[in-house]
Amino acid sequence: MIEYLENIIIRTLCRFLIPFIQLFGLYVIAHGHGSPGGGFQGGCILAASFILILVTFDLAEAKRRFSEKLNNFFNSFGVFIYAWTGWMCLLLGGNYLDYGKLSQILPVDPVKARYFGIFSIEVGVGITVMAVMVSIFHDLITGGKHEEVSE
Amino acid sequence: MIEYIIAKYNYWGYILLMMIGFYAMIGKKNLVKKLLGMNVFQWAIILFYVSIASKKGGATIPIVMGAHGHYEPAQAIQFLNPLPHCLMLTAIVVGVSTTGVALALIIMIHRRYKTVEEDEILESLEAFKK
Amino acid sequence: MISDQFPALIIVFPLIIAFWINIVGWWWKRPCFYMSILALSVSFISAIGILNTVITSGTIHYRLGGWEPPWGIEYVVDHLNALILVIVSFVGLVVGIYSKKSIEKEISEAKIPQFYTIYTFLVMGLLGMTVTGDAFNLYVLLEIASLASYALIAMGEDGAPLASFNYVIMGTIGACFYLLGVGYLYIATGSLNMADFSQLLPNLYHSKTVLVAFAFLMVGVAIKMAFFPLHGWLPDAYTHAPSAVSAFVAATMTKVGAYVMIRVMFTIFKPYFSTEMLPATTILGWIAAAAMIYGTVLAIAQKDIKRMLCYIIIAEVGYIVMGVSVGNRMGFTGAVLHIVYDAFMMACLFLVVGAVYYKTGARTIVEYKALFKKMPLTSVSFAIGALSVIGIPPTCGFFSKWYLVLGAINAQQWLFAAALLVSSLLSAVVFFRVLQNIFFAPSESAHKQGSEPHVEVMRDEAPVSMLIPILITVTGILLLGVFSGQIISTIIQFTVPEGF
Amino acid sequence: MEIIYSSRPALAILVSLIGAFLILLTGERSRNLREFWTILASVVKFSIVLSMVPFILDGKILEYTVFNISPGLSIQFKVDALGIIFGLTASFLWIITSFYSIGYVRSLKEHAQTRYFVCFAIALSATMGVAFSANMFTTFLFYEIITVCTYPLVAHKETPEAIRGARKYLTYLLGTSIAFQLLAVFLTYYVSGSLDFKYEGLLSGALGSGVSETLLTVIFILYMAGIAKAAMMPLHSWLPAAMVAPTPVSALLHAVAVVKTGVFVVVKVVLHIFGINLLTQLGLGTALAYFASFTIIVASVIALTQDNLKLRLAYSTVSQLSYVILGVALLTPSAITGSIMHITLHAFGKITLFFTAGAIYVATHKTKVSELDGIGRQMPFTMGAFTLGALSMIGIPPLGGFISKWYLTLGAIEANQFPIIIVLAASTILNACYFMPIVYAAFFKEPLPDPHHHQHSNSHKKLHEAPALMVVPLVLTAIGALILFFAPTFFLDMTRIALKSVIGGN
Amino acid sequence: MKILAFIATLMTGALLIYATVDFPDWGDPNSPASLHVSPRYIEKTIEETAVPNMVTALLADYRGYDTNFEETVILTAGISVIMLLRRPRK
Repeated sequence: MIEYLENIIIRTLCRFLIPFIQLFGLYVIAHGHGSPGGGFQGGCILAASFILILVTFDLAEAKRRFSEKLNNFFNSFGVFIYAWTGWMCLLLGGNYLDYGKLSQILPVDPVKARYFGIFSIEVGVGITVMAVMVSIFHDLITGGKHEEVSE
Repeated sequence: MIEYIIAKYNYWGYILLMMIGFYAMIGKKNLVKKLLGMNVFQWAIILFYVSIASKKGGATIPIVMGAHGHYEPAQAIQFLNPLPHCLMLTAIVVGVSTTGVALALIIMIHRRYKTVEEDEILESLEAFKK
Repeated sequence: MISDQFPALIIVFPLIIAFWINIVGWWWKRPCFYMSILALSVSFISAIGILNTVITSGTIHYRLGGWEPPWGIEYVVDHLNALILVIVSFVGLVVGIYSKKSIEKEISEAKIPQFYTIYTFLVMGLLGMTVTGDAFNLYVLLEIASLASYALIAMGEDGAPLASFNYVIMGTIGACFYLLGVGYLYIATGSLNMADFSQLLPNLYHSKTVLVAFAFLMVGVAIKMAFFPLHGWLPDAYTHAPSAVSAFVAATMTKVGAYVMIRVMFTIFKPYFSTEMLPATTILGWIAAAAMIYGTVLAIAQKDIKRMLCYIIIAEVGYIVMGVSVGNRMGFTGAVLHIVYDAFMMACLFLVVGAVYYKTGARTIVEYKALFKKMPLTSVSFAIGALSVIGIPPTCGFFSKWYLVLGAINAQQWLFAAALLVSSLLSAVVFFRVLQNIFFAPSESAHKQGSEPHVEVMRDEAPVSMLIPILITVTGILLLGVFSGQIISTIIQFTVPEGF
Repeated sequence: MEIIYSSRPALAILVSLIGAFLILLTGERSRNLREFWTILASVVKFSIVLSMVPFILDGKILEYTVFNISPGLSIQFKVDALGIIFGLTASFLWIITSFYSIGYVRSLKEHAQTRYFVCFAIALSATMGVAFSANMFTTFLFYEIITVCTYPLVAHKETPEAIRGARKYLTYLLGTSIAFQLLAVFLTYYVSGSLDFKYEGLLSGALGSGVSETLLTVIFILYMAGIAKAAMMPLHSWLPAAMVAPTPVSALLHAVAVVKTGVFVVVKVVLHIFGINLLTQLGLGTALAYFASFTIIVASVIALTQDNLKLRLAYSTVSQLSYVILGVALLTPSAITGSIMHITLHAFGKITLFFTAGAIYVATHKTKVSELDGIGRQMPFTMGAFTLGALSMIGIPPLGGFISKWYLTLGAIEANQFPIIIVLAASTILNACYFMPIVYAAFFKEPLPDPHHHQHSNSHKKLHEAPALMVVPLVLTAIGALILFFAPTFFLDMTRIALKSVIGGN
Repeated sequence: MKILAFIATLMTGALLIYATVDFPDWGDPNSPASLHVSPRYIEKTIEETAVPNMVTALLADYRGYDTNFEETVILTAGISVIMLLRRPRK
């Protein structure tokens, strides 16, 4: 169905490159506070690394690296992290997403608690965006017929 | 008059983009072209929002610089307006999602009718009716 | 304490359940249905709680993240959207119960978890649109609801993807126009909060930007609520959708659109701006009158019952807009009342059509012949819903039309009243064609008199899980009408904008 | 006159609804039980209505509010003399009709009998609702309910022409009521801010408060056009079309309940919505009177030409209904007395005639007038009752019909409308012309060889009546028509009370 | 059809241009958009959320609710694509 690049140079290069891309993605997520970036951007970069696997190797390889189940778990789990952060504020007696209340369980003052709340939801955003991008890409290029492609 | 036009030039830009996208959406028969028009349309709006945010006079990106712990208090005049950027991050994600779903639909349509030309699809539907 | 959190709960509880529906469903499909029912019932209960709180202690303000508006996002729940919340969550719950069987039949078993996840998202999106007090937040939730409905509609039978794609295009135009309108309001005022808008805008009512913003907001909402000249996407989309989906979407989506329109006209902008400074309401009224006639006339022309009902929806939207546009207390009351009642009628009719499709696969009027002998309860429910749409007392449809016509007459708009009555007559034609087919179709049992009354026709009713929702809506139709007085005096009279 | 708050009107309406529910529950399982419910409901209903009579005779009024929809708009019952007359007639005749229809459906083995009885019961409670309603809103509500729930009865046979007839029925009644009557109700509410029936007339003060005459005239015309159940001439043709229904339906609904609801609402509109003074100011009464008399004459002439017995009766109904309208349109005390009396008296006469038509059909499957030669020897009781009913229709003493015509004529003289007197005389002659030949043929003509029954020629000699369940009721109603002539005082008193409330004085 | 589309486009464009007439100049620091709510975000972010990147603070805290549903939108899209396209595994 899809023409895969059988070029050894590209494959080795990508095999070499992908970890750095993922590291950079994590950096962008983690440093979304002080520098340009954030969950969405970092998530996209991570997704790009997995998509790179797909275009240089084939779907089977991509799935071996990042399985369908895990993907499906992640794309819900990221948003769950986000919503759960909000829920904890709710349960700690504040309004939804009122991170200041997190200071009751975190060893910091409310303002810093907001900092950490923001961090946790950025992580959630990153996970979701990565997983959804990858799964949409997989489905679109294969038209959903995964198993036929992977064999 | 002329400086009046100069003063708003990138608003004219987004209007142009928007008209292109709008025409593609309602005028074209090819579903993929419609979809591209939709994207142009959305990006035009995003350009509009982002250009609201800009401030002349040395305003920079809305990130307070400084070593950890102590930052000098920020003045509104120094930084761009962050709100439209935030809104547009949301709008971008929405655009991406809509495009994804629309592409999936196009794939389904192509599976069923073997074409993405609207009028051909309608013909085949007519033929199917008879 | 928990009651303070109802506004958040109504949205966030379905949200947090929906993820788990998706995750759990990957391994184990059975509980998905029950989880989504749990989520929907919780939000229904909290909607009731909200309505109760609003009635007892006035408008609710809920600050998300604890930031005071206009800097943060806040929920503003007054009588109007409390009422809409109850209706939407109620219909969502009822249709959810109904959907179990029909979905098992209509979409492949492997996709049920995704279906319920997205269905929950759809209900949640509509609820969020209703509850929020922030113009941009409304856009985001609008997009959630729209995306979910695109996907769900595309799950329908042959021809659904194309219809859904056209819906995507039209819906995106509508949403983008709305977004553009919000942007214009932002560039003019620098705020995004609806209450803040209504504070800041009056000084700017003559700015061209604001006028165009109003135009774009109205057009965007009109596309979303399938208002007459912009209704093109609706019949195809709702006809091809799975029955449960079209039942929910038909009952609530246009209504929420109408709600947003009311917000734009009377909350973001002051009533005197919409009614006096601009000829907006007059123009709307005329288009609405056209919509009523157009919708019912095209409904007469249809053979497929679902499609026929879709055109009826277009006419009903016309009723609502007409009631809003006459710009007096009676008309507005009628409009809000009709939003509520029409949700019940449409839910009832579409559920019945779905049940018949589930049992017999019948879609066209001809196939409904002698249905009564086969599915008596379902047929009677259809009859009651139809009578209500026509506006025969004592069904609830009559009472809302009563107020609508009185509003039109008080506004000296004789033609609107005439149009409404004419379209009622036409819908009588529409429905009695079907009813006559259902009840008195000359089936063989009718001719050989002397034979014991229909012993040879075996009853074959829809399953209970589909029958109960239908009967619930029917009782709603029969009872709500006579309680119109209480509904108005306790809720609706507080929703009428000042100056009416 | 003082007002008593009592739930009896509501009960009178509720009882047959409950009856309908029980009938539905029983269904085909045990027919006797089902029919028992019908009888029980009718008897209880009649006794409830009867129990309200004493209050009315003391000049009191019973009132009961179900609920308020909104200020000036409520579902409310108010029993006064006018209503009680109608209520009594309908509920009493329902008892007889239920016996009759049991005989009818059983001997014809009709299908869907449960549906039949259920709709019948609902129709009756809706009729009570109209009779006792205290405002135009309630009236309209029950008016529509009658239309909808009699539709299955008209379409009962489910044959193509039955469905066609039912569609015509529905188109006329529903169409006019939604298009004209509802609009008229809206306008009334718009003009006067309320819909309650007032004895001096709800709109009587309207001219004073600067409402234009044209608007009032328009409202009046809309009402008259909207109440198609009264079968005034341009909008009458649903009634002959509805004759496809089983005969008991035609008997009770299209001689008593439905059509009388129509004229009753007309009377209400004329007396309690507009009021006599306003109508005399507008001069609409006379116009209506001439309209009605046109209907009377033309309908009678058409009736002459009909060969189908039920159709002939239907057209006679059309013309007789216009008597009532004519009476109130004359706006003079005696005329109104006459018309109110006519509601009852015509009911008794006409139901007898329809019963006989049904009995003849059941016994011999004959529907045409030309087939009835010599049938009197075969069914003496039936045809005797027919004769009484016919005489009552024509208005010959000693039969009830005479009284109402008498008062109508008096009223015409009071209003010194001599053309109307001529109309009454002419219509009397026409009635005689289309009823007497049947009686004559039935008793004195030699029967022609009967194509339907292939028995040897003396079959018609021996007695061949319909089942007793059918003959007894029709004899009863005929006797009722007779009694009403000798003992009209009760109804006259009632009418006087009603009149006093409307006109004042006595 | 194309003509209609063209006319509609032109009308929209005319409307947009008409609206632009009353816009503040591009990049005007005194436009209402820059004066009404945004100064607080710029000046108070540090002491309210301790996050130097205002966009992040705004996105995740002041308007965190929007972002929450932004994620829901993209999740909806993902699940929709799975539901529409992916063949169930045997």
